[in-house]
Amino acid sequence: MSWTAPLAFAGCVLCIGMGVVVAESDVRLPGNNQGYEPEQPIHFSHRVHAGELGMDCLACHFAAEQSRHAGIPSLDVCMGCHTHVTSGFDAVLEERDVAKAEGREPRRIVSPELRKLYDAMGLDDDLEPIPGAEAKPIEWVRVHGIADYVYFDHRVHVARDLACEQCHGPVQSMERVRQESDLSMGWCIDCHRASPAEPGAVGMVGAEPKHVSIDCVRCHY
Amino acid sequence: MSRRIHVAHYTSEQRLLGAVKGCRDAGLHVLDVRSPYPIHGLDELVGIPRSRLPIACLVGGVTGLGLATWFQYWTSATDWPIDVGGKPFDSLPAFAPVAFEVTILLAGLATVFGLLFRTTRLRAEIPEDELRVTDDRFVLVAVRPDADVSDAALARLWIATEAVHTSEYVEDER
Amino acid sequence: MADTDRTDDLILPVEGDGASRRSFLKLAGFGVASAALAGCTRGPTRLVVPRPTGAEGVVPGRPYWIATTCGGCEAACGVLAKCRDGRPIKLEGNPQHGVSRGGLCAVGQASLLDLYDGRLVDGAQLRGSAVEWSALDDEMRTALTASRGRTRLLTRTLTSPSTRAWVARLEKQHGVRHVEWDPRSASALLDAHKACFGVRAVPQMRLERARVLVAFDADFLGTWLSPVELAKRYRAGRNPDGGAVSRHIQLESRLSLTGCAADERFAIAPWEQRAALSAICARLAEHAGRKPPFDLVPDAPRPDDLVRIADELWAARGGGAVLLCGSDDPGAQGLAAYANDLLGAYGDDGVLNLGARSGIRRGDDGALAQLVADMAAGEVDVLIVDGLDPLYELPGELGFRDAVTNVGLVVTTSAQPDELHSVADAVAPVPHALACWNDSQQTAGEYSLCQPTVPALRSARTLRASLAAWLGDSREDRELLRDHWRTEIAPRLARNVPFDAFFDRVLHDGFVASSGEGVLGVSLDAGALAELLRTAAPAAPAGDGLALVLHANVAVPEGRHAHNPWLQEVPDPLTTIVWDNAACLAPETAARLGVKPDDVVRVGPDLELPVRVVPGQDPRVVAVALGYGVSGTDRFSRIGPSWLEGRLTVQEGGTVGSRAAELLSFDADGLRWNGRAVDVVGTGESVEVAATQDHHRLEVPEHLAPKRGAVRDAVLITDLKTLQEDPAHALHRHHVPESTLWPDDHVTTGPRWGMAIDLAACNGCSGCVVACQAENNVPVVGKDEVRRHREMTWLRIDRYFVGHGDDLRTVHQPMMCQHCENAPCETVCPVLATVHSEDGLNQQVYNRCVGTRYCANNCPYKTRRFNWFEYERADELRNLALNPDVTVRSRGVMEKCSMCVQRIQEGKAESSRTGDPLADGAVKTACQQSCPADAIAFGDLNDPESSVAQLVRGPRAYTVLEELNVAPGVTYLADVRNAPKSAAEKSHG
Amino acid sequence: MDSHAFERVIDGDKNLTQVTEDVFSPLEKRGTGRWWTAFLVAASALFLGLVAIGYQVYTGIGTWGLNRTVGWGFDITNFVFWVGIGHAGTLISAVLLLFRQKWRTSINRAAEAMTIFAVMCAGIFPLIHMGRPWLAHWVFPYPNPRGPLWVNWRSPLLWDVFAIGTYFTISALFWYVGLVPDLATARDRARGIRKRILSLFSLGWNGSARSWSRHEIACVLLAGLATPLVVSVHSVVSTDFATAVIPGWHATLFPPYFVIGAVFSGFAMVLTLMLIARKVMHFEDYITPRHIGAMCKILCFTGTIVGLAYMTEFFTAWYSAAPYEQFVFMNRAAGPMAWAFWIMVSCNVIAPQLLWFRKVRTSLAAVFVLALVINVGMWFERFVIIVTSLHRDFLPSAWSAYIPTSIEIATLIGSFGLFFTLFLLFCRFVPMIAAAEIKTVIRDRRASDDAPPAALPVGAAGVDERRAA
Repeated sequence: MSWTAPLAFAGCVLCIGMGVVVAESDVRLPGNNQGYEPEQPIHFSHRVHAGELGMDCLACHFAAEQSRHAGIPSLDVCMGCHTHVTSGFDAVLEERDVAKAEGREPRRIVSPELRKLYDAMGLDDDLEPIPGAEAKPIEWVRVHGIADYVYFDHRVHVARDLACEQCHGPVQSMERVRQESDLSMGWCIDCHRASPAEPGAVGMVGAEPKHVSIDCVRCHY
Repeated sequence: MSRRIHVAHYTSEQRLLGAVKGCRDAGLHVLDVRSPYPIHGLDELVGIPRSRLPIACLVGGVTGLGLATWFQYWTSATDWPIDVGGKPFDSLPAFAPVAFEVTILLAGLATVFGLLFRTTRLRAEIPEDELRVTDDRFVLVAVRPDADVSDAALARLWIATEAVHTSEYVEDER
Repeated sequence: MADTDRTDDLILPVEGDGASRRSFLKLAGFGVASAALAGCTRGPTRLVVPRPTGAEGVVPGRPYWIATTCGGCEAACGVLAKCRDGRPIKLEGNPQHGVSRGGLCAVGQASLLDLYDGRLVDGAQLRGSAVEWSALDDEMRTALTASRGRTRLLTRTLTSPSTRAWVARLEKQHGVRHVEWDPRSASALLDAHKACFGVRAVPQMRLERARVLVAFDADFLGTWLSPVELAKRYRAGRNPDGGAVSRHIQLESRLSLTGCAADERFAIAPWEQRAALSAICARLAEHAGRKPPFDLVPDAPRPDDLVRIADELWAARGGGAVLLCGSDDPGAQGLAAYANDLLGAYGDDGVLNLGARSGIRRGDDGALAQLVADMAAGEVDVLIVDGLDPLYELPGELGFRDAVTNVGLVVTTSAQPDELHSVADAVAPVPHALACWNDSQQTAGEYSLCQPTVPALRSARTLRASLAAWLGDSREDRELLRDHWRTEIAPRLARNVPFDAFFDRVLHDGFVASSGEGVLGVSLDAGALAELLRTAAPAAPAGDGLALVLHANVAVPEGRHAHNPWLQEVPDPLTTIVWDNAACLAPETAARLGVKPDDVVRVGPDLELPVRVVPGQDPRVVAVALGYGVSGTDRFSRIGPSWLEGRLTVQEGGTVGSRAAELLSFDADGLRWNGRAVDVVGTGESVEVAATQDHHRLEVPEHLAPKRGAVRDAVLITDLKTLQEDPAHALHRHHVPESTLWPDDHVTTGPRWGMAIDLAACNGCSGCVVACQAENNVPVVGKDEVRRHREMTWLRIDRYFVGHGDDLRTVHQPMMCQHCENAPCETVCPVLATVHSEDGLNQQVYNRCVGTRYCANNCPYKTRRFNWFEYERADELRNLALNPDVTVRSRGVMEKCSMCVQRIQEGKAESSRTGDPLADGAVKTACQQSCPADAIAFGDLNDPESSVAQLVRGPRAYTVLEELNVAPGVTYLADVRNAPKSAAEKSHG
Repeated sequence: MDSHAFERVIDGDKNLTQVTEDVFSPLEKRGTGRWWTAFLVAASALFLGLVAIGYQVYTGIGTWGLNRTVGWGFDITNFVFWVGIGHAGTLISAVLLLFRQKWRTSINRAAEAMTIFAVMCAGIFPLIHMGRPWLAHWVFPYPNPRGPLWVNWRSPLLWDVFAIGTYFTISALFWYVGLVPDLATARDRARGIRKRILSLFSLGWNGSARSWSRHEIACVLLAGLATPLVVSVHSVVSTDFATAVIPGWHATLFPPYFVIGAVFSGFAMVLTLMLIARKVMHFEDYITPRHIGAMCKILCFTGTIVGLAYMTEFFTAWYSAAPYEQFVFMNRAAGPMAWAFWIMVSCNVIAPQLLWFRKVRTSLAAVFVLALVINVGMWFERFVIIVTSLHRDFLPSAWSAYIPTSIEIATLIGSFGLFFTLFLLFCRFVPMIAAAEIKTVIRDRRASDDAPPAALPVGAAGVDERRAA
């Protein structure tokens, strides 16, 4: 009985099978950062801001409407609220109770995380500028990174009323932002193919525009 | 049930062919013939059935042709049609070369795999006295059905056919 | 590419030092730096660094435009600086600007890169060491006070009115004498106007009015005065599709871009100019019934043609005729002025307007000579030099080098360490035009403002601020400027508007113009003219000698542009060489001297140059470009890739090209560029000059020419008369009906982007080449790579000679990816890295490309460019000029013109954001935008109303290599020649 | 070329034992000094090539003399050259098998090996000519996370991938299948580790009639497949040029022209190798002057057809009245690279005409020189087609020249190094002559030569032993 050939066949089938499995399954290929959830220099909670407080994404990431980048807000955007809100509400209530008990005015409570913000802004505990201190930028860790030859344009997607969650996942429930989608080309293409062309859209293959363009130069130039 | 296998060695193709005929005349059943090179006309004498390799080859070829043509059409015209140089998505004439090559490839692979499947043993034990088969010896393997042929007749046969070496053993039949 | 940082975010020059650059990072705000963190399993962590405090109007990733003024040359064209994330990344012509009207030349485009030049002087220097500005100011104040009356300020023509005001104060307060001088001097022109009309000014040239334009050695489309403005105006007077077309006759000794564009062109030697002009003047005077107030110069070349030219001029007199003269000979300029006066060119409707005279040339050669004489005589204690490097720009025979040693304190404002730095006691570096406040006055009524587009990258101060500081006014530069505008300019231009509103409006627009300057009535002073003609005329060289013609190249017109790698790598549109200047000889001259192209010849005593052969040049001259041989340009020695057989762009310690300024001559009447008699002898050596073109003619070599097809019909030239009378057959071209074997299953419903390039308008100025380079991050590859024919420019200007003798026609053809519908490149790419987009673009996907180069081989136009190496991007500061919207290509990938697809996508994205449909002209390609001649139209071919679709339907439209049926998306409009009128018509004139 | 021309396939009155001994004993001895010298030279050339390739891949394609106009030079010239070399092997093993040309048996094993090595040499070039060879796998249509993004089936380069891949696979399988019986011979002569290795590769071959029958059918089938394959491979290679728009490339003549050119160059290379091998390996009896003569006739024939193809190209250009086409051929013959054209014509068309003379055909030295000349000529043919067509195409502004760099020359040398290294290893470790096939062609004459045995060797003891066991 001969078993060379079955072995060889099995080898081939295995190779092809592995290829298909890698392509189709959740096996992460190099460069795929799906699930990336890095520590940030300030523990900024999207769950609190976008979830509990129900803030609109565009309130801070306003550039997404006008630019290809959504943009990380500058610190003065944070200061818009955090000039007034210097700590969690629980801590404020507690201080009020303690102050009441001690019969004094409640003190300003500054949470350690916001302290980092004020430090970066060069502000003291009373949120007054520290003389000589310059505002320093915060070095956030980029979560959603795409290759430098891919030009993704937030503005177009926002203009078409795409929900941020569709790509970024349930950010309102994330304590720390996590890369929800794999951001692979296939993932982009799948969505483009599934999305109907804009009314009056131009340049679709075939007589009738079928779906959003999947031209190479849509993203690569 | 067991049977007795007789092995006889010869030094030339003619003697071997003579021996095959002699065995058959003597009532021995020729199981196999081993030779350093292919000997034409043995197939009928030894009773080797017609090979089905050509069928494997054909099946491989047809599969290759179909697979390659379909796959090229599917990837270029169905899965992701892209305008390449103004050519139609289903540029069938342009798909011909690859379809042809894949046809040949699969036909060839099917043939070779078929051959290997039918003929090879990875851990073959070649009996010490048959080592010269691949050099200049011709070996005849025959089986004596029951006791129709006497030992003496057999010995005469080997002498008559100019065998240079003989041996016999008992094989357990499954 | 995958592992490089995203360039749009890479704002930080990582290895840069100096506090200013670091603070720039902070100001610039949004940026990403890459850092490999230990123990991280997901590759390098990328940081996002938003600016701590947001800047108004700056949205990360969104471009914004700042109207300002180009600092590339004195022409001071209006530009819009495209900025991203706090820095300018591209300059474009300001379409509203009164002078440049949207055009921008190569030098202007490339001046952006100078902003990011890391070699410039940072901060004040005194006697070789860096000092605080206050220390320099103290020194200067003391010196100015001490040297009362013995201080000279040597500048180029100062176009900034506010600076002039401070110069005036300086003159008044300290008795400083201000000397203006221009390396590209128009002194002869100015002096002639001064003598003849009493106005020392360059008139405004309204070339759009000209019906007959005769130019003597005036390269007004290339390098003379204000080429962008003049090209715009010239083009406005030449519209072969229905409008009027001027007759342009050029008489010149070397072949210039303007000569290439002319309808008729004659090569005359520099010493023949007076005779030729004199013959024209005589004929004009004969028509006018006057007697010329001077003795005619005999022996005019081609007398019959000159008479005909004069007749043509006369027929268009009274507004339609003009004679431009770019000569350095005051006598010739005087004759030109006389001719123009006879023709009524200075009249109300005339082409020339001395009322709105140009403010961009005031230089006085005589004053410079006087200055040097004063210095030599020890009468100068303090010399302040601005914008000039006399040691480089002046010939040794003038004696500046010796004279300057007699000066107690030499101050230079040049930020580029030039030769003057070696003798300067103090350096007060000026900032780049894009990083400072400034203003400029182009003509009497036109002002432009210049504002910073980027925080200061180095410590520098404008001349105005320096002068003010030395005069004790330490206000901020912006205040100085505003103050001048408040007191001097606003009252004249905006009497009824509050100043702040006025100033803000000018800042927004970039310029302001008064509602029309009157025409200055002039009358010719015949006596002065006769006097001018008594000046020494250029003489013919004795014996076999050649007359030297020194000229400026289009790309590197002056030494101060030599430090710009973009400009150095622009192929000269006449010789196609890069990174070098050459001795240009007419073919017969080269044959006579027994030299071939690339042979090294000695011109004059010790200038060694490689030979280029230029048909159409006068055989009695040798033409050499100035602007090369600048010390310090060996910084580019390693600009190309370094490998086993690689050669340096320039040897260490050497220079790019050779300095020809030594051969300038200075006589009693000023600087002479032309006419010096030189011996040209072969040295027996030869070098490999880096040129982008090997074969220069449309005709194939004679011994290889097939019977039919000796001339390649890439460029079609038609005759204006034929075009007007029988437009259908203007091109003599057999139209091949489009036919295809394939079913057309790629129906698209949207736009099909296409381009139309008017060869009648294109003059080869190469502004588009640099615009494309700047827009598309095209790398500079160095001399060796170009020598190996590996230039990377996506857009090249093909220059062809066709015909011989008087029929020689030099044509320029911008050639880039033709975006063929049936693109041969696409079919052959194995990995689908180049395919067609739904809107008709030939897409090149760098990240998919594996680099087989099959596409480039199969491109009939050879417009594809391959990244043979990882081209140099080591200069982090210069990388700030990269366009963040275009991928920086890595080695091993193909690239080519994308029709500025990033702009198309930006246009679409904006249209999608605002909901307004994309209008025709909303998206402009970089080349189209910069073209001073408006030769390039871009738009949707499927929209019958679009400008490009209308051009494509016109009678001059053709596609190159139409017979290949590749259906290019780029259409060319045939060159048109307004041929001389027939003999019959001539007699009428 | 019929077998009647051969009274005997081999010389020297060999019997089966002698054939085995002649073919296999060199494999069992240590390498000769000559072999080691040749091997060291070849390996050094290979090393040089590897260094050159390493440097080029590390630094960039710019280390080759290519430019914006001439995008292919030595790389694809070498590729086509080596693919062409391979064709003779397949032709000898497959086509001559189908035509039952018995003389092929002496040379088919080596010719097939040459095919495989030549295709390996050829395969290197499309890989390293890529700007980013580390992404070469993108030419395969495998499922990927990019959409998936497939490949361009319209590109002749992709056809090349499949053609060369198939050609290599089928050639290697054909060669290996044919090799099995001889490997078995080697196995049966060997001991120890060598025997175990050979056992593995000989797949338990025992020479049974059943195996022989299937083996022969498989060989015929593979030959039947390889014959159209070999024609298709160079046709596909020619489409790299023929489907392009470049004048000088754009010609329907190319497929047959390339195939015949390939056969021509391949036979020249077979001759070169065989003339060396018969001397070095002492195979004078197996590779006889009759073999050489037969191959010379093929060379003469194919060389003349190649000359006809050259003329046809010129005729087509002239008759087409297409100025670009006409110019390219004028330029080829009289332009700046005319020297390459005339080298090509003299080596490929004029030189082989000498083979009409029996005297030349029978002079081994002359044949060897001619074979070398033809090898050079055929390399230049590809160079001329590729470079002279590219360097001056449509727009005169883009015309340029091509000067190879030292790196390219080193890479070419390296490819020869690889070829000869592999071939020399093959000579040492694999039976270079198809012994089993030779035995079929000598059997008629040697049938009764063996003396009959004097007495019957008794094997009864054997029976007993086996039974006992």
